[in-house]
Formats: sequence, structure tokens, C-alpha cells
Amino acid sequence: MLKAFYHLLARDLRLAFRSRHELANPLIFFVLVVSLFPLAVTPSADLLMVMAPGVIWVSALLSVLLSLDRLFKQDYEDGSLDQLMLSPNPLVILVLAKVFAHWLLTGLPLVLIAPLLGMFMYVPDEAISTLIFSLLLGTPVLSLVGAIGVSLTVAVNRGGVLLSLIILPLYIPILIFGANAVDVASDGMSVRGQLLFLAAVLALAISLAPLATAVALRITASR
Amino acid sequence: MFKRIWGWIQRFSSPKHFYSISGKMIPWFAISAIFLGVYGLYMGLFVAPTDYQQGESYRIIFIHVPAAWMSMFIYVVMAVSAGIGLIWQIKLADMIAAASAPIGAWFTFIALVTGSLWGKPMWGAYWVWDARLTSELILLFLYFGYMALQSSIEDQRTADKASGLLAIVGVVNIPIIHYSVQWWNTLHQGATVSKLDKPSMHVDMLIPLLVMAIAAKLFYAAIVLVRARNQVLYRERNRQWVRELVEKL
Amino acid sequence: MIDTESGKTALMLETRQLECVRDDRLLFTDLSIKLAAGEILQIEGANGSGKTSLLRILCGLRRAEEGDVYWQGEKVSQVREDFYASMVYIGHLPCIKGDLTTLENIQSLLDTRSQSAPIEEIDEALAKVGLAGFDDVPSKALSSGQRRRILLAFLFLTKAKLWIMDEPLTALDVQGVELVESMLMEHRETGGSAVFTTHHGMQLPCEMSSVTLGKGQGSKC
Amino acid sequence: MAMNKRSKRKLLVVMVLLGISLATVLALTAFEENLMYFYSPTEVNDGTAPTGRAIRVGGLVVEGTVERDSDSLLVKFDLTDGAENISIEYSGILPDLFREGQGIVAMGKLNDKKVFVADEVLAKHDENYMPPEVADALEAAEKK
Repeated sequence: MLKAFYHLLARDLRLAFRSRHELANPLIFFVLVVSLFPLAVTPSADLLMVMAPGVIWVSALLSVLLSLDRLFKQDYEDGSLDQLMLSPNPLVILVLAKVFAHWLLTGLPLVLIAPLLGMFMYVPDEAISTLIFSLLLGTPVLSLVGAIGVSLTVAVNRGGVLLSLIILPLYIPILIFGANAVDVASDGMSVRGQLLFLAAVLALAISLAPLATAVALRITASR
Repeated sequence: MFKRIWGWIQRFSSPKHFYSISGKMIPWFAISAIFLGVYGLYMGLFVAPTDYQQGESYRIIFIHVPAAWMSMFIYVVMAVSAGIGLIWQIKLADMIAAASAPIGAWFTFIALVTGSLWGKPMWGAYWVWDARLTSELILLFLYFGYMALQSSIEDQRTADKASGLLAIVGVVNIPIIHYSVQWWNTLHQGATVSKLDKPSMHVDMLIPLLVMAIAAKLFYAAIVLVRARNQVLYRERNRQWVRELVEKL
Repeated sequence: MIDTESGKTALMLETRQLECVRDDRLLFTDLSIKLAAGEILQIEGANGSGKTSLLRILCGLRRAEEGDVYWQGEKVSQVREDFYASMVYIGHLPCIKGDLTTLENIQSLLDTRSQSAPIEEIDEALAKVGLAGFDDVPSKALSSGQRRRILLAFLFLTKAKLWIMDEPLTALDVQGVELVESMLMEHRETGGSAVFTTHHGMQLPCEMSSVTLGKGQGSKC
Repeated sequence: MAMNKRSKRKLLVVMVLLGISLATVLALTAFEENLMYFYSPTEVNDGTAPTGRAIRVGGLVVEGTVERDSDSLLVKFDLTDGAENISIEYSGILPDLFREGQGIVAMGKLNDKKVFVADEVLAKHDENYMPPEVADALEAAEKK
């Protein structure tokens, strides 16, 4: 089972690195959207500081959402998904491998670049670590929950808008707690509660989302 | 024993049987819904005493509160019947789920509109990011997602199963969303103390409210049966019994 | 039913009263198929008669409206893992990643089945399908016929007892068709069985059963 | 393949259950944290409560401290948890149940002079039906 996990993870990472230009797209999108705000609103430090947690989190959320297509679309179109479903290994494990690969390729880069964007948006130094931690706990949930949505919509033509419609409401708790943690940390207060909550949602998502995704994939394959 | 119950369930849930049974049930639900609705509205709008704080404007709760209750109730009904359809392959359950979604969305919409109308005298603004209104708004999005997914998948069985799974995922998420919004709200502006938070409500106000709530449930039962019957006819249009039925008309 | 002594007549795949509905259309009903070891079954029928749907039902990707599929006498849903270890499905999609080399494609397909093969064996299989020397070429540089041949090499390497193939001759040239035919014969000789669809009409120098789908009814000829 | 199908499935079920219980434990721990930013007067005076940030304080209104401004809605009163007192300023209509000796929860910010400027004051019925957060605060103060 572990072997199957590892092999699929390695395959997805290898595939991603073979088309490196696509790899950077979500990251560039993230930076781009965040830098639109100072241009659209005003570059005043006071205002940006207030908006920063929300802006960074919303941008991260949209960036993950746009990259979700990568999870199953190609495998669906070239038939590899059928082969995955005919594997003697539990589909849940394979789903986990694919989601983990997706997070390594989109979520993790966002986490790593976030301090830079925090600086752009005048996030106080003491809140930067909270920004990183909240994204570290929150972005995997975005990939996990997103996987359910993609596997439901992968067979739908032009499913992009549909995907956002069904997934964004489910992202709200992560957005609330993630952004709030950064906000509270900027005031130098303890954010243990928020981070614990994000960790709780992460644990729940790891246990249940792959199951739901596996069921969703079976439904989609039943065409 | 188990087999017998299972057989009974399957017989009852066969579309043909459902069609004839529901046809007899609808008038009863519809008539009692209308009767109770009119009675409840009359009691609520004219008989119930004026509130000591909010005056007459509180009377909107006789529509707002039952609608809000229904919006959540229908979502749960939808998720449960979708789950039954998904696990036991009962087509009727899928049809009930699909038939419920638009009704639930309408109740949610009514709850939102009446909530913001009520907000004007209470908070001085039509829209306030109050925890309840926000939760209702997100619930409306969940309904939209369900309906969008249901209508964008061509194959009916696949559409039922896919949107059914989404409804179940949504129902797992509702408590998390609800808690998050509530917590976010208390943090930003303090819990709004609304009339209903207090355990006691004057009995003359409570009775019309409960009557309206029951009327709303009956109304839902009637409409969902009508809609599910339409679904049955449409989906079974190639079957013998539907053809015979149509020929009789 | 199952004759374990000779092995050749052992029942592999069976369907009982299968019914399939797609987009509110009844494709076939009451379809019962029996496939013994060493037997090759051809599914025939017009476009849209449900050939692909039947194959997807057989390998468990799609759920039948009614009826069940049995593997060696047991419901497939009960013995999914055994079934998937001894069955290989090749759909009409290529399953090939353009960014991976031929060798990597084969290895990742085998990995999915929790199988592995030594390099020499893979090279041998590639030589067999006429892809010798292509092992480190990115698959996007290959023609579609060559990509189908990668799948044939994979098919050969799985050593699966049952092959389920949807239009295996798609994109193949004359030699390719001959290759598939000889592979099927060899497979049959070793006690393997196969189900496939084709509208090219394959002529195998052996007994071949066939099932024709159409007009809402499946009938075994 | 060392494991057969049944033990694999069992392992998965166990993992899922473990994950859910971990989530529950984490969530319960999170709820124990001060997610609502609720502080007692003692915590305000010893500096645990932050200034200039929306927080909530709870306790009993000290008898004889309520001063109403004659030409505005401004009200000043003291709040106690039995150990320490803080002063609260509030401008607005107080709930009907607001009385001296009453248990209340106030939302607002601490200013630099350690005066709590409330935006909202919620009253509770009587001391016997205090909200759990007030009761906890009182209890904690008594132990000190």
C-alpha cells in the first residue's frame, strides 16, 4: 500500500517537473492577485495592514482553486484514471497520493512565498510565522476538499465555474480561521486556538475527504 | 424478517406505486397546509400581541423563522435521502432529493429577504453581517452548488449520485461552517441578542409561530410530492405503465 | 461448473441477467455471458449499442442497472482485489503520458497494478511489439499507433489471465493487427481468456464466441 | 503484498477513526483556548488582557458604582469577579435586565488607562443563571 502511494506520488511529481512552466503558474497568480490590492485600493500601510490577512488568504484560496484541475483532469482525459481505479490497491490511498502531490506542487510553494507577500502588505514581523503556520495547516485542506469537487466535475465540459460554485462555500471555515489567526497575531495575541482549529479541520479532512473523493471518482467513472 | 421489510421498502419505493400513493396524499397535505397557513398568518399578523420592544415589525418572524427552519430541515432531508439513494440504490430517494433542492433554496431565499427586511427596523440597515444571515447566505450557496451540479451532468443516474455525494459532504460541513461563522461573528460585533434567544416567548406569539412552522412543513410535503411525481413521470417516460397512463388522458 | 482438473474449461467470467441503461435508454437487458479459461469472446454491435458500457461493467468501472458480474464463481464486488490482480482493461483511451518516456509509462502502468518487471523483460516486450530502442523516447514524440503498441507491451507484461479490450485495433497498421492476433492466440494457448470489441472484424484461426448487442437486446449467438 | 484485503480494509477503518478522534481532540482543545477573547477583571488588571483590541469581559456589576451622565447616554460602572474590580464605560441603551449586582458580559476595548470602553453590554437573568464563562471567571478568581 505504501509502495503504491509512493509510486503514484513519484509519477505525479515527475510529470509536473517535466512541464515546469505550468508548475509556476499558481504561484505567479498568487503573487499577482495580492499585488493588485495595493494598486486598486491605496498603498497606505495602515489600510493594507488591516486587509493583509484577508487578501493573502483569499488569493491563496483562489490560486489553489485554479490549480485543482491538475489533480484529475489529465488522468481522466487520457484514461489513466480508469487504470487507477482498476488497481488492486485501495483507491483511497491512491487519492491521498495524488492530493499530496498536488499540495507539494501548489500549496507548499504558496506557504514558502507567503512571507514575501506579508512584507508587501506590511504584515507585522510577529505575525509572519502565524501566516506561514496557518497556510501550512490550511492549504492541505484546500487540496483535500477540492479533490472531492474536481472528481465530481471532471467529466463535465467547462466545469471550471461549476467547480468554484460547489467548492468555495466549503472553503469558508478555513478562510475565516486562517485569516483571523494572522489578524489576531498582528495584535500580538495568542493564536493557539485558531491554529488548533485549523489542525482539527485538517485531521478531519485527511480522514474523510479521500473517502468521499474515491466514491466521487467511482461515480464519475460510471459513465 | 429483514427480507420482508426490504421487500416492502422496495415495493413502496417503486416509482409506479409511489405515483399512485402520492397522488392520494397530496390533496391532504395541500389542504391542511393552506388551512393552517391562513390561520397561522391571521393569528400572527392580527391577533398576537404587539412586542414591547420591536412593536409591529417583529411580526415578520411568523414568516422568517419558519422559512429559516425549513431551509435547514430541507437540506438535511435532501442529504439523508441522497445518502439512501447512494447506498441502497433506491431511485425514489434520489428523486426526492432532487425535488427538494429548489424548494429548500426558495425557503432559504425567503428567510434571507425577510431577515433583511426585519434588519431594517432592528439594526437600521437591510443587510448586516449577522451570524444567522451569513449562515443562511452560505446555505443558499450550497443549494445552488447542488442544483448546478445536478443540472450539468447529462446522465440522470450519474447526476443523482454526484450531487447526492455533494449534499452529504455539505451536511458534514454545515456544523463547521455554522460554528465558524458564529465565532467569526461574535468576534467582530458581538452576538446579536435576538428575541428568540430568550427561552421564553409569550404564548400568544408562540402558538401562531408553531402553527406557521407546521404549515410550512405540510406545504413542503405537498410540493415535494408534486415535484417528485413529475420526476417519476419524466424519468420513467419510456416504461409501459407511464405510456398507459398517458394514453388514458 | 468449475472443472479444476483440466483448467482449460474452468469458468472465468460470468454475467447473470445484466441490464444496462444509459441516458434513459435501455441498451441491453437479461444479458448472460459465460467465459471459460482459454476462451475468446468478441462483442459485436452497432455504434451506441453499449459495447463500451458492457466492457466497463465487466471490469467494474460501471455499475449495471440490474444483474451482477462473477469472477470465478464469486461476485466481483466481493473479490475485487483478486479480480483486479488477474484482469487487465485497455480502453479506447491511450493511458499514456506524453511527458514520460516509453519505459516510464510502462513502469508507472505496472506500478498501478503493484507489479514490477526487470528491465530485460520490458525490453523484450518492447521488442516484441516493435518498439525496440524507443524505451527512453518521450511518448509525445511517438505516433498514436506506437502509443497503442506501448499498451500492448504493458498488456503482455501484466501476465493477467483475463484481457478486456475496447477496440484494440484502433490506430494500428496491418502488422499491428497481426501482432494483436498473434498475442491473443498465444494468450489463449496459455489458458488466458479475453473479451474485446471491434468493428474491424478480427479473424482468429481459432474458435471464437461472440455476442451481438443491439435493438435493446443482447443475444448470444 | 503482505496484507490481505480484509486486514487492509481494517487498517483503513482504524486510520479513519483515529483521524476523526484526533480531529475531535484538537477541536476540543481549540474550544478551551480563549477563542472568544473573554477575560475576567483579574486578568484585565494583571495585564493578561490586551489593550486596544476587541475583547469581552464578564463579571458582576458592583453595587453603588453605576453613574449615569445627565445629558448623554454615557454610563460608568465597576465590574468585579470577587477578587478585582475594573471600570467600564458604555454609551448606549442598557438592557432592561441591567441592574447593580447583576452578572453581565461586555464587548469592547481596553484603553490605555485600563478603562474598558464597551460597545455592547449583555445582561444575564440573575447570578444563579450566569453564563458559563462568567461562572468560570468567578470561580477562578476565588481560587486565587
